[in-house]
Amino acid sequence: MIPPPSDFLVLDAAPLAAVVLAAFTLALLGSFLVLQRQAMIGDAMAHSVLPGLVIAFVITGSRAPAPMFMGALGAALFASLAIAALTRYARVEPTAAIGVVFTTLFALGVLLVETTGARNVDLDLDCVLSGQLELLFWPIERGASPWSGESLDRLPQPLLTLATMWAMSVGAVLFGWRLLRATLFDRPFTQARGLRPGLVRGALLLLTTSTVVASFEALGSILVIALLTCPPAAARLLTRTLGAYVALSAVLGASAGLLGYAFATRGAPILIGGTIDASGSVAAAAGLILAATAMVTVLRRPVASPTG
Amino acid sequence: RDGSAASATDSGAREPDKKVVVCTTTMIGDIVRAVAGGTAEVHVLFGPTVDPHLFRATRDDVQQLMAADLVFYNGFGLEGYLEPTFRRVAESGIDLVAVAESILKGDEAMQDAGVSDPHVWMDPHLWARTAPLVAEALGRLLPDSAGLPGRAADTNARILALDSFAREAIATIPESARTLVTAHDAFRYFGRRYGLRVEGIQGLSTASEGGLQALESLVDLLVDERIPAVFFESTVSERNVKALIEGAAARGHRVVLGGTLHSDAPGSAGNYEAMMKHNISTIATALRGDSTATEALK
Amino acid sequence: MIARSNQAEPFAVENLVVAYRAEPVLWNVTWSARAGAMSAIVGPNGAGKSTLLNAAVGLVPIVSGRATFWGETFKDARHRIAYVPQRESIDWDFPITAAQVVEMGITHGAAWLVPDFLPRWSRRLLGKGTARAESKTHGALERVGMADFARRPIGELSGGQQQRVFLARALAQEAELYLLDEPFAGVDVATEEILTSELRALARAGKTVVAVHHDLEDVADRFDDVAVLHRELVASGPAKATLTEATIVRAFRQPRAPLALDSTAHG
Amino acid sequence: MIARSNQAEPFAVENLVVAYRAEPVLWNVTWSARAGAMSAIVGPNGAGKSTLLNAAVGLVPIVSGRATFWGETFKDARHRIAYVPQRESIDWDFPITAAQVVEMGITHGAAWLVPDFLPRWSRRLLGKGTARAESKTHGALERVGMADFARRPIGELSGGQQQRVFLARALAQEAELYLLDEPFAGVDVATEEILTSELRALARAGKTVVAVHHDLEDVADRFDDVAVLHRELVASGPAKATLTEATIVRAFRQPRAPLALDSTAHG
Amino acid sequence: MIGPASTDGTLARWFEVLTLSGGYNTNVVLFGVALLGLAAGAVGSFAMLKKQSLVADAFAHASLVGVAVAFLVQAWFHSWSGSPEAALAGAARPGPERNMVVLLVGAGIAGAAAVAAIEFLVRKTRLRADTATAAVSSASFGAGIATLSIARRVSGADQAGLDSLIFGAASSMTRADAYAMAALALIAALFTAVLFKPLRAVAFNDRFARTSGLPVNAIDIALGALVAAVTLAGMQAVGMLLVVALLITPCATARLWTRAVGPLVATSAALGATCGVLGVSLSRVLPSVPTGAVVVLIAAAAFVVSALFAPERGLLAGLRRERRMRAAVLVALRAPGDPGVNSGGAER
Ligand SMILES: Nc1ncnc2c1ncn2[C@@H]1O[C@H](COP(=O)(O)OP(=O)(O)OP(=O)(O)O)[C@@H](O)[C@H]1O
Ligand SMILES: Nc1ncnc2c1ncn2[C@@H]1O[C@H](COP(=O)(O)OP(=O)(O)OP(=O)(O)O)[C@@H](O)[C@H]1O
Ligand SMILES: [Mg+2]
Ligand SMILES: [Mg+2]
Ligand SMILES: [Mn+2]
Repeated sequence: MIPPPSDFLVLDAAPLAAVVLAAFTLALLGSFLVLQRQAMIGDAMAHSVLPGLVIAFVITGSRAPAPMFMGALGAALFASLAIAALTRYARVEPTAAIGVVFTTLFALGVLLVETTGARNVDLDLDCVLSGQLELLFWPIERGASPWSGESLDRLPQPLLTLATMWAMSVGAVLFGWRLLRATLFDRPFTQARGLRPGLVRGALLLLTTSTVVASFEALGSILVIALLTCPPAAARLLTRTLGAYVALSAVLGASAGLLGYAFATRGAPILIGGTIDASGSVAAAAGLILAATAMVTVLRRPVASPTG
Repeated sequence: RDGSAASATDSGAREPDKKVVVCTTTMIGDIVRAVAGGTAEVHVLFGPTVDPHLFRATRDDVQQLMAADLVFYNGFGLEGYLEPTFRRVAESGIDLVAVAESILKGDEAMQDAGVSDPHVWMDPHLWARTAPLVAEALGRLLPDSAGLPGRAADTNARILALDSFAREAIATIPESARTLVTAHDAFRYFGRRYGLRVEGIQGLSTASEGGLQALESLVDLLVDERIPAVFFESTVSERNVKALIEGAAARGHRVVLGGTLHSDAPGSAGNYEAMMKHNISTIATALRGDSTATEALK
Repeated sequence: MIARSNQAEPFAVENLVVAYRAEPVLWNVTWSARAGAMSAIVGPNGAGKSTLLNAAVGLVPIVSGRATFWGETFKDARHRIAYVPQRESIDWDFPITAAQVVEMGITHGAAWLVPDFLPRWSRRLLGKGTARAESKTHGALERVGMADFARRPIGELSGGQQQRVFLARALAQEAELYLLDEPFAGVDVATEEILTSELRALARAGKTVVAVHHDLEDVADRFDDVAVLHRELVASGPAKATLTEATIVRAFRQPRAPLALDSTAHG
Repeated sequence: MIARSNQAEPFAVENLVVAYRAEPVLWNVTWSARAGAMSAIVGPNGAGKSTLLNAAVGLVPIVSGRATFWGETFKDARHRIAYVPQRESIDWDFPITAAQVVEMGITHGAAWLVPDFLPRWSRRLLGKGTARAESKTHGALERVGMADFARRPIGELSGGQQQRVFLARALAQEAELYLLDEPFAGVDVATEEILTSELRALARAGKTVVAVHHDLEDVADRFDDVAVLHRELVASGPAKATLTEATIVRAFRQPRAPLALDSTAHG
Repeated sequence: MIGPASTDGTLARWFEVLTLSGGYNTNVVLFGVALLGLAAGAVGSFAMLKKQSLVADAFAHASLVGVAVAFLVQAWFHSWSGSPEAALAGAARPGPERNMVVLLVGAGIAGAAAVAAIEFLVRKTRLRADTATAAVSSASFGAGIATLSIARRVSGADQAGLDSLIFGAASSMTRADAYAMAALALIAALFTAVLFKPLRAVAFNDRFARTSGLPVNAIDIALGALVAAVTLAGMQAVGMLLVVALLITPCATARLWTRAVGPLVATSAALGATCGVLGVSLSRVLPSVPTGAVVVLIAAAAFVVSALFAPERGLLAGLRRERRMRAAVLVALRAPGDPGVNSGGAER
């Protein structure tokens, strides 16, 4: 008889793989957002998807994942385009543009909840988007081998999505490296050289948006936003070149994923007698990495600012 | 004891022979415990003070689910975050029962509601149907357990007793005052069963936010029908109820705060029966406008 | 209008009018740069020198008139033009090294897709041009005396060093027309001399250089032609002949009232 | 150390060492500005001129040595000092006019609490100094030739005009010591002359002017003293005597190896 | 009672509401939101000029961890043995009601700590305001979620709804809230008027402000504290969405209309109040619309209209200016002699 699959395999393997993949990808893409002064865009997307969800719900009448995902993606894309347009054409300061867009879209969502049928459905629409790390467990049937085709089929779907996003992001960053560096650094120059900076930035934004929304679905929005911003911020303090910055950011992201998950599932039971929320723990770990980095840099070198 | 915390981490502490049954809400857990009567180990995921709408599972909870032989949950979206999980737990060969959905299957109450309102436990008459359902499911798991039907009948009877308690209590409220104003729409089944008009300030969904017009019409209602009391709910912010009281007071009608009702979780009441009794007597006392009669009822 | 011949001026503006708000800052400017010559644009602060260049490369909208490059629009000719603005509106905190900035001027076509952090041998496999690009970058940095600073982040350079890096990028572009807005601002005298001779060499090789310049004393030494601008074109022609005392006084000393289009503009 | 007398130099650095990273960019610089004189700091790009001023006003940390103003620290003396950095790292899109920028230099004490959006008469009631401040602002703008642009937002000025506004703010401060980092970069010749004579007048009135300057040819004409800097102090003294061919060559032409401190710096 | 009817009727009722005959609660909310809009518009302008528009959002997110910790502390205090272990083990008897004041104090402390952390990062490291805001906001929100999952283990005290408990909704404002908003608006108006010049100087060029002797740290702290106060008071009275929107959208709108800081602050405060009044009154006459969301959407509509039509920075205004310019230039060029140009002295 096959021994029952270990708790690690059932409960931890897939969430751990997912959080490391996602953390790596999000921190990688987030490092470019930070350079563009758009660190808050993840937060904006998390708030902006509500109208997309309500509209998708009203159109399809169901909470099935596929339409919800499309609705969320559409709303998030709209939000990022609107933010880009406001900064560029109305010359609104980027942070303020983010604030205007996400509060507006969220308010629109709340209004739609009230005026369409959604008010009478007992659900938090955002729970559709608040996936949880722990829930990516691997439901291997009792007595079945984990490596049978059937068991492998049961690997959580988001794991595959995240692996795809990881591959696409790494590929895009590798091959778009110079283009990204040039367009993010000096847009007018690249434009004058006949490149299409708008296209490059657009592609980056599209990739980021879809990764973020896919990760919302799998991991929940808290974790996504934290991983999008904290590791790049920490890496920014420790590096001087773009390559080192982006690479360190991704590595710090993955470490935050690992540490946070380990604390939530192994450390917390020892300290307080039970597991705690892994997404929250990973986000807090990312924050602690940043806090530690900031303390170290401030204590080591009290330079006010490099420019000027 | 409440199994959500310590028991899950060391699965070695489990009694080896017993089957494990996991329930989501306390309302279900109470019935399952009563029907199982010690023949199975029963765990409840949401403690009595946990809001099911916002419950977020940790690894311990998933471990409990995956170690279970049978899982009871409410359904109709009450356990919003967990619903996709239930499907995957089922995939791994674990038996799952959606209690509220099963007892309402084909029921006119459901068509009435039109939409999936999960707060079925608010109507003890309906909720009593849970007992035989649980017995049947447990029977599949424990084929040799002869005591199940008997305990199910007892439980059923106890819950139906709540129903008559409620009828008597509500009957003491003057017809004109039979309007229940609460923070959110959890009392529809309750109201339908006992002939109370139910007005919620907020919709079913927690994402919904009451508007000013709705609030003012509620004030109008309170003043016009001279309704004596409104109620807090333990899971929802108290602010909008306070605004109602203030609005009515400004128009010369004194509305009192009837007390705190438990809608989605038993809260400090601790279990389903206590919660319902608390709700019923609180409502009856407050809407009647005197407190002595309910003391007698208790 | 008459189609321009192949031998048209590398840079010409015709009846150019540019305005930011109601009042025009450039009025009816017609001027062209001679191919193979070094032309200076001089004029007091606020004369519209930067505006002229910015309008020509499409960064500021033109109200009327036009700017052409070899008879073509900027868009069609831009691969032959290197432009260094007066104030780079860039993020000085961006993690990019001096060499990487310069390399932006060299990279072409598919080379954009080759990441530069791969080991050297693998980059060789990917693109034969890589080694050439590297040596070009190095050469350009050396010409402005910044070879030692190739791997420094741009934000950790001094003001003059930053300016030199952007000049190196323009040099590396190997363009046929160089539009430089105050290229020597903040650059030390030694480097200024070196750069001038570099530009001179370019001009001798048939390229065209147009530079905004402030130091009236050495304009005649360094440039062939000059255009004196003060909202309108005050004078233009060979440097020595044009920069007379009278012209200078007219452009620099005379207070100039705003151009009075206001009545029509508000109508 | 010995306490300095009341008559101490307005600006002095002693054994100043400054480093951004492991390698120091200023090594053991001891120099002081003579009261009532105009001193120029010259040196090639990257010599550490801006670093010297930034370290003195506390924007860059000092590794060892010290900078004093009339024998006091910068903090204690800052109300007597006007400083114009090489590059203002500000938001050019900020909604503020040239006059308002200049007024920042004048406002003192309680005048900070009088908002300038109130109608004129009410401001008069609030503070008697208001009218004086207004005329001072106007005067400062006039001295740099920017009176016509008083109500223009700072972002809608040309590069040289912006520089002039910041110079006007420094002039308006009526300080006793002026630290100017390349004040004339981008400023046209006419204005440069006017500004020089303004500064000269200040010096005659007993104020002290220290300016980083690039144009070696007119240093001797415009400044009394000069300090030639190239990581170390190369030479200093009266302008005419100090700026010999040899000194210039030593500072500008000789390539200078990085200071070989690595072993100590890392130790 | 006001109910939906024809468009005419709605319009008439809208005016009725605007003349303060929409009912007691409506009037309370009208005043409360208008005053909050005033305060937020004034304070938010300076936050925007300092590129710190989203500090309020970070404050609101960070408040969650404060609520959770305050709750835990409270539960531990009231557990019968007094020991944390006993409370965690589930042995405690039913606890007291959640004390809103304690929770709000926790929220305030955590939010203020977040604002301070952002200031620290911007000051002492090379991180920019937006990055620091995003990082602090998300990490502290994550810590809040993690702490809430500990709170769940504390039996005997009601943790239900803890994460939304301190958030209010505009429609449920009470008289006390309105008074609080009045005080806040007064403080904000005085603060921005009296410290107008220092605030502008610090936002524009803080190095200069520092060297010219202004107490830059104190000014920054005061502004941060005021933003925090507006956010805290606002989020518990009208909800997080509305207060964040009121701190940002009117300011961004006002920026499109103005070229100086004074008018910017004044316009922004006036817009905040106006959008509040319009939104609240509109939500009173339209059936089943959430009040806070309507105010936000009105503010957003004002922004969109301004982005298109504002004479200063609006898109259409820019286009029109260019077109007029073009026409004027053509006229001037066609005219004989040297028309339009009174420069005198240019020869061609
Ligand atoms: N963005 C703008 N909006 C409005 N007016 C502007 C703007 N930029 C420049 N101006 C005005 O246009 C005129 C010409 O400016 P421009 O920058 O072309 O001058 P310039 O000749 O380059 O001067 P400098 O020598 O100072 O660089 C100036 O009067 C300036 O005030
Ligand atoms: N933030 C920084 N980090 C590291 N190195 C720096 C930084 N800023 C300047 N440096 C280096 O310090 C040296 C001195 O710089 P500084 O800006 O003082 O030169 P400078 O004399 O003002 O030159 P310029 O004439 O170009 O303005 C230069 O070699 C420069 O590369
Ligand atoms: Mg210019
Ligand atoms: Mg310098
Ligand atoms: Mn509910």
